[in-house]
Amino acid sequence: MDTSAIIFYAISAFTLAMGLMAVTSSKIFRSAIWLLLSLVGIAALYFWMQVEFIAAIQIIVYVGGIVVLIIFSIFLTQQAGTKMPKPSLKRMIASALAALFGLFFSFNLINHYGFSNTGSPHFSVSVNDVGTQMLSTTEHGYILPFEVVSMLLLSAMVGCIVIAIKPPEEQPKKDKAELENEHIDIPETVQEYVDATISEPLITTEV
Amino acid sequence: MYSLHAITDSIQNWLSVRFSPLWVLIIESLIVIVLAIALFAVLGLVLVWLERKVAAHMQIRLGPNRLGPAGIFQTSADTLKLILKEGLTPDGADKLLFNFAPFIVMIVAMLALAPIAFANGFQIWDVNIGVLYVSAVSSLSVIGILIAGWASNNKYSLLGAMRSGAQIVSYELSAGLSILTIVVLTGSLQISDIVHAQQNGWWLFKGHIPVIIAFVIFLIAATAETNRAPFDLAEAESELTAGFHTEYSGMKFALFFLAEYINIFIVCAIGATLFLGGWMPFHIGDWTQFNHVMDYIPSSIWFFGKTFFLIFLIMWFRWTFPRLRVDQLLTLEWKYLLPISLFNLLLVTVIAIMNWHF
Amino acid sequence: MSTVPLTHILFVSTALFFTGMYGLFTRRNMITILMSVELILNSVNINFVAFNKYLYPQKMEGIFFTIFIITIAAAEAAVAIAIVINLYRTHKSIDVDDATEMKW
Amino acid sequence: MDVTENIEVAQTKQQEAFPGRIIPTHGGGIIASTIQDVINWARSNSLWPLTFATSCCGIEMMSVASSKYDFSRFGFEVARASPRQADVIIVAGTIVQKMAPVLKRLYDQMADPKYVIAMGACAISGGPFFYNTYSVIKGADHVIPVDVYIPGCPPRPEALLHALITLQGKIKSGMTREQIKANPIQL
Amino acid sequence: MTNEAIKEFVSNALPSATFDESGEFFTIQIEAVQWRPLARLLHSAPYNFDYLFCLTCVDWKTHFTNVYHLTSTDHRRAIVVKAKVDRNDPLIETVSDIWKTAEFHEREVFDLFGVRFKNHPDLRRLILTDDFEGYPLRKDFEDAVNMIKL
Amino acid sequence: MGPFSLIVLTIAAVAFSAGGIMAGKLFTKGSKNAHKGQPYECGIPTQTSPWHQFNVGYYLFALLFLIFDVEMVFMYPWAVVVKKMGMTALFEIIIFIFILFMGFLYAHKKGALKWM
Amino acid sequence: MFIKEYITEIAKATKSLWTGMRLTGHYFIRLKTVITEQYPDNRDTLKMAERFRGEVTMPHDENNQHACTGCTACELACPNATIKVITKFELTPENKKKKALDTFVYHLDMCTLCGLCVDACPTGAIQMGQNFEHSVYDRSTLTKKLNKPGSKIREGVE
Amino acid sequence: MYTETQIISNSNDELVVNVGPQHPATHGVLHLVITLQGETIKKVEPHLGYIHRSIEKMCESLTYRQFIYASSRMDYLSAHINNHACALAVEKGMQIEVPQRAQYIRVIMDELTRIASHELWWGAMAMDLGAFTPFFYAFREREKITDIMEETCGARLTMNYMVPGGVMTDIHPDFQKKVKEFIELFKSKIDEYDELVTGNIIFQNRTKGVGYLSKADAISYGCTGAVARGSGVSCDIRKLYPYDIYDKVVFDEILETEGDSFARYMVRMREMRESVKIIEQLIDNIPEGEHQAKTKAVLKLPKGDFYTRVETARGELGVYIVSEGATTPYRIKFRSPGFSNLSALDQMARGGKIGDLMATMGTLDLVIPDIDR
Ligand code: SF4
Ligand code: SF4
Ligand code: SF4
Repeated sequence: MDTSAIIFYAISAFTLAMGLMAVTSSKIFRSAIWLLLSLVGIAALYFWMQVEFIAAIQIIVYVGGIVVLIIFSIFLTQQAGTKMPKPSLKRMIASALAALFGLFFSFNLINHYGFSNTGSPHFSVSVNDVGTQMLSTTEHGYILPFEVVSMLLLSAMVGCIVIAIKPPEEQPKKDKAELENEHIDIPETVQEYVDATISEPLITTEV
Repeated sequence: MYSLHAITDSIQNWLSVRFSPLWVLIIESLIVIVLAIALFAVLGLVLVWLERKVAAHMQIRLGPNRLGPAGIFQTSADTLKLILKEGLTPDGADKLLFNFAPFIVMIVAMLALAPIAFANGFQIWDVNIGVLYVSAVSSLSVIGILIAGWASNNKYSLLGAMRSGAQIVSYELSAGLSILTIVVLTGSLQISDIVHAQQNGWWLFKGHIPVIIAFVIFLIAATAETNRAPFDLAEAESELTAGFHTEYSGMKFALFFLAEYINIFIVCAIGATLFLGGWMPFHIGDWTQFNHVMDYIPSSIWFFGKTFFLIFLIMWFRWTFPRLRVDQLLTLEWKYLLPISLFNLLLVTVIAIMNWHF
Repeated sequence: MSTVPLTHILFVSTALFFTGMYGLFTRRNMITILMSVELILNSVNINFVAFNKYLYPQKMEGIFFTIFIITIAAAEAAVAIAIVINLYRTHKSIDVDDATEMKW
Repeated sequence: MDVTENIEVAQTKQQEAFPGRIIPTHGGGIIASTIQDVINWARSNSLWPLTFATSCCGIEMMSVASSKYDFSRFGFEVARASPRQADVIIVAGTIVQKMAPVLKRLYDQMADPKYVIAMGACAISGGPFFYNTYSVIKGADHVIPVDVYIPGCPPRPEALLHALITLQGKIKSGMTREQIKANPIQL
Repeated sequence: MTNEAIKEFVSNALPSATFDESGEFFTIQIEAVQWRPLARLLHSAPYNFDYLFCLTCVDWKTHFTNVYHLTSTDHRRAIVVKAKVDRNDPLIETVSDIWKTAEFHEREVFDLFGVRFKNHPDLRRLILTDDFEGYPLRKDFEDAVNMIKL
Repeated sequence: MGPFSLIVLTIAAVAFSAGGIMAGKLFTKGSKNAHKGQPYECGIPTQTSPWHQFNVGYYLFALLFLIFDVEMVFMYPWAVVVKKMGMTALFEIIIFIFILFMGFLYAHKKGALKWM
Repeated sequence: MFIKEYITEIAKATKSLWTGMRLTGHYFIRLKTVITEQYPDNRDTLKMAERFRGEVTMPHDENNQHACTGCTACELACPNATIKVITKFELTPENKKKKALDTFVYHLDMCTLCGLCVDACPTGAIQMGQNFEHSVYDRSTLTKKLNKPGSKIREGVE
Repeated sequence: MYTETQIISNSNDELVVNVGPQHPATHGVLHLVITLQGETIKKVEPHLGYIHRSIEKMCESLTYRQFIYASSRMDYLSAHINNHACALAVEKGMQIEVPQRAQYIRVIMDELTRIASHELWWGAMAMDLGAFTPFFYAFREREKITDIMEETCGARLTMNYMVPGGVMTDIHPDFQKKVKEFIELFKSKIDEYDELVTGNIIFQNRTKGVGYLSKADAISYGCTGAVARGSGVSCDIRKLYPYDIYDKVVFDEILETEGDSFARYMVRMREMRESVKIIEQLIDNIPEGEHQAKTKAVLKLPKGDFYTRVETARGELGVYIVSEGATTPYRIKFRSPGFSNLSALDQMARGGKIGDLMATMGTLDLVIPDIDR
């Protein structure tokens, strides 16, 4: 165990703990914050793996974008302070068991596959290479996905706008000149009018 | 040109001769911690003092002058007082997150310091994705504000936090795009590469008008991202009393206050690095004599000089302009800055490819 | 860097995956479900990067897949949130059960 | 020494001497921690006022902020709108019955240590609205404990500066409100 | 537009009104119940008293008078209407729909004198606290604690 | 120092903040009273909870931001190599930006960039 | 055209912003324009306007004599009873009882410095003083006795 | 203890926020209860009385000489003009002829006060919109005026200079010189104001089209002063019902017709220039003579009611005195300009943003003690 390993385990523990809290916390805002920290933890993991570029993207897109969006939508749709209803115990146990089982199963699979345990010490990703490969039109280039991404983003944007934009509210037209236009009918003689009003019971405002 | 490499390397050598690698790491970490904290404290004190003086002189008054010469101890007194003030946590607040928010803000401010080249050869981590790293980290700062605003259980705080969320998030785009112009010109994200690319002239001068436009956009976006007037909607005093930190007091408030200034420093440092050549001295073409004289000024002075010049600009904005309204703020970004900077980026690309710059 | 075996990284990602699964099972609230989905996607990303790093250090396919997954996740999140907001506007609730019942 | 009790005693005494409704304060007095000169130096030189002005005296308070008098020389210019961050509340103007709970609330919500300056005749005693008014509180010290009184209607800006210096003197001396009333110090 | 004309106009509709021309303004004195019809009358053509610039009340110990100062922005002429209000059961109809400014002024009068305005949209205390007892501008108002007589 | 500096800087930030807050706690005792813990709202007791649904037009901006943010992410690697790759890269990005700009114009036309 | 409008708009906005910045910059670099008076330091040179009303004073001459007859005109003139004139009866040399001032109580904490009392005083016994530094820690010290102990009415003042 | 009725919204997405009584933008202790939907204002409900000092009740027990000083505490920024109104009311009742010199001095003082008040408004409004520096520039000139005032009247803010029958003391010998100096200075500085604020694009965007008040509404709400004139309602008392020597001086009534915040802003800015014009016409021509008419020591108004009005910096101030023939008024009502102007706030602010509310309130130029009295 060297420093690097310790750091890895610390980050992993942090990430997992935060992820767990994110799915179990009963306050939705907190849940979002734990998710955020978990994502930051994953970014730290990328840093640890020396893929700084991915780490930065992770932070920019996930933390700076998606989580902020989630937080906004929480403000918009939730009583953010109130507790969410707890799922039924049965369901919780069942889900936990299912998840644990899945975990155990997959991990068993991984263990049995027997990956080679040594990574290359010289693994590093330079943005330059990423860019070159992404834009190159050769066989290993990613230019097509790159352009498709723009289409994807375009359609996502259009979709968002179509779905989320509020239909223009029908505002009751404010009639500024209402008072002026109001037809004031003056009774034949004012006295008559006065008598008419007097005969009704006087409604008085509660003091 | 002076380089601090010699000094840092000799410290490294001296340490590694004497101690085991783990200890070297620990000692170095300690040095960095002490330096970073000292930098924070000093920057906070100096920047706040500077702001007060700048404000005062623009407002034809004197500003702090009773504690120490020209009042330089004024901010020390303020800091000490803030530390010694009671740190309240409102009953209704989400106590955990409420106390957590200042830490986030501080950590973000601190992390963003890592790739900044303070002087020739003096950089904590010359990360290979330099500017991308900085924009990534600074996009985290909105989280601290959102948490602070929400956890306070106060309407003003929440309103302020929402505003600043939308604002920071939006202005990140044009800040990023104007950073990209320099990346296009340099062909690297690494801060040291960017600085070295400006050896024979700063990008601001080399890059024609598009770079100047990018610089202006960067300044505006930087002002907005640090929640400074005229974009200080998050703490708009006349609207939301104190905005997202309404409920914070004592040291916790001081941390927000400090982080604001540190963030200013960071964005200005990035601006100085990208557009004004970082620690590179001012050189003019082939006036060797002149260039030599300039080289004698230590690189850290160049760096801090440029940074402080940008900081002064941002302060100048603050003390001149009225505040924008929240919808105008977003209109400015989405209708003006973003299209312009996209277009500008393409222009710069053409310039870069055609090698039209100097 | 190499003292941590690949399986440990895979374990972390698997655990994260099933944490997300657990959230998916237990939560009834659209936004929290979305959060769980994000966790799941992230665990996949970790795998991609780890495989790339450990098994094919000279290639960058894993990196690219991660980038594209993040992109798609962002687009998905954006659309999902838009739907959530729309749903909320029409139903004043973002509970999944409510949404299915009402058949909009 | 129980500060709260002291204030109550002081208030009952006041009531005997002075007419008008008194709203009891709980809490109140500053809790002087370790009496160290440095702390007091910092506190006395960094008094951030709450932006709180009810009436005419508030204009003179603004004058003090203005370039001619410029209380930023003392480092007071960081006027905070939120009581959590303010140190001193300058009661500039009349306090009326409806305002009293608000004032008290603001005072209560301030973080310790906190100080109060009563500026102008109104804040000291009801001033020009002393007689025959049903709504004016006869002095801010009926509501919250006051450290420094500065008479005048309104006091000149210089007078307010003098009051601030007086308050600094008090903080530097490290004495509590009651002690300093009992044995006034010379500035 | 002369005093005479107004006088004739008003007394046509409201024979019981009395007039007073001694003061600065031409004054119409009426009973409380007559006020609202008169107000509508005055506000509409031909005189268009569209500008209520002062509304107050005076406590005469035996009765109140509500004093309305009106101006016509077309004719630049001011008149005063004084409506007598019963002191024991002070009640008068609101004119806040005719002159919007009256809404606040009436609330103020209600607050300080206790005159109730029938059909006022939002008759609450405006200035004093809700739990304030009594109506301070009445002549018999006493507040033993706070009021110190000279 | 490499990525390790991140941890070091985090520690520094935490130490700094915690140190300050602890020092304050050590030297200052606050007084308690009934109003202190209540939210500040200009001196008036708060009636409704701020943790309330909150209808703002901000989220649309966040949505759009997310899209453009991802776009930016793709532009970083592009920007690094564009000088080297020359015109091809330029055309590629022009198509990329153009497609997105269409979306932007659409948003503008739909009024999504207007405040709601 | 749309683009042209767009650009002129931006140009105009930039110009207006620059105008403002130029003004503040102008003052920033001209330290002469600073108009701050440094109050506690300039105390010696600080001169109040001669009509400045800082407090009510009762000037005494060198024989410790004042001009107040105790007529209470000032007390009546004062709008909020800041002054309380307590009189006593003195025997004049002719053995007649004469009203004279005993204590002239002046509540500085209530005084609105309006000057009505000075206006009303028939003998000019009270004047508005120039002192304004009245800050105190204790309100009770603001209640003052204006006539000095042992002071007498000046000869010849009626 | 706190029993103010509060409206709690039932709807889900509405937020009720209290602004004030202690709030930097309410210029004192106005309390607004704002119903927000998002950031859009649905409703603004002013709550008054946080500085209700019962001046009207108090004046019932003050003599006619004494009550004037209380009025300068009402709208303290127009203290002189308030005093002027009260003095005019007493003079009207007693039929006192005021000497020419006193009339000139009064009008000059009024106009100086108006400038001072508008300056403060200008600074404070810019502050509301987030610009701090204008405040300091405004106070620089304002201090000059207060110095002049102090020299002649003896106080800086609450001068208590006007008495029934004239002014309390004659002007200071330096008065004319200083006023002329000030006028010269001010003329150059007011252009700076335009540079710094009026022309600023942000400022214009913040105020144009914000807080619209139609002409009909302005009349119906009884607005006066710059608020009404910004909507095109001619209501300058100095023109319509001239008092003292206002009928002898030449000046324009400023009218703007847009009815938005910027129009109100422009009205005040141009009014300052008009005031300068008035002072310029008068300052050299102050006639010699008495500064105060001979009056009885004890003033008694005849039975009857008297209404006088003046144009303060905020609009029409009416003083309505009901006298029973005693030494004290039987009932006094101050018709304050701010009260009516404030009632129109809800109308103006609806549909705007919080920032718009601040801009609108800034242009209303509220002085709360004047509203609460
Ligand atoms: S003391 Fe005088 S100036 Fe101050 S608030 Fe009271 S009345 Fe106004
Ligand atoms: S001071 Fe003047 S007015 Fe007052 S009691 Fe003495 S002599 Fe009379
Ligand atoms: S100055 Fe005015 S308030 Fe003061 S004592 Fe004289 S009359 Fe009374």
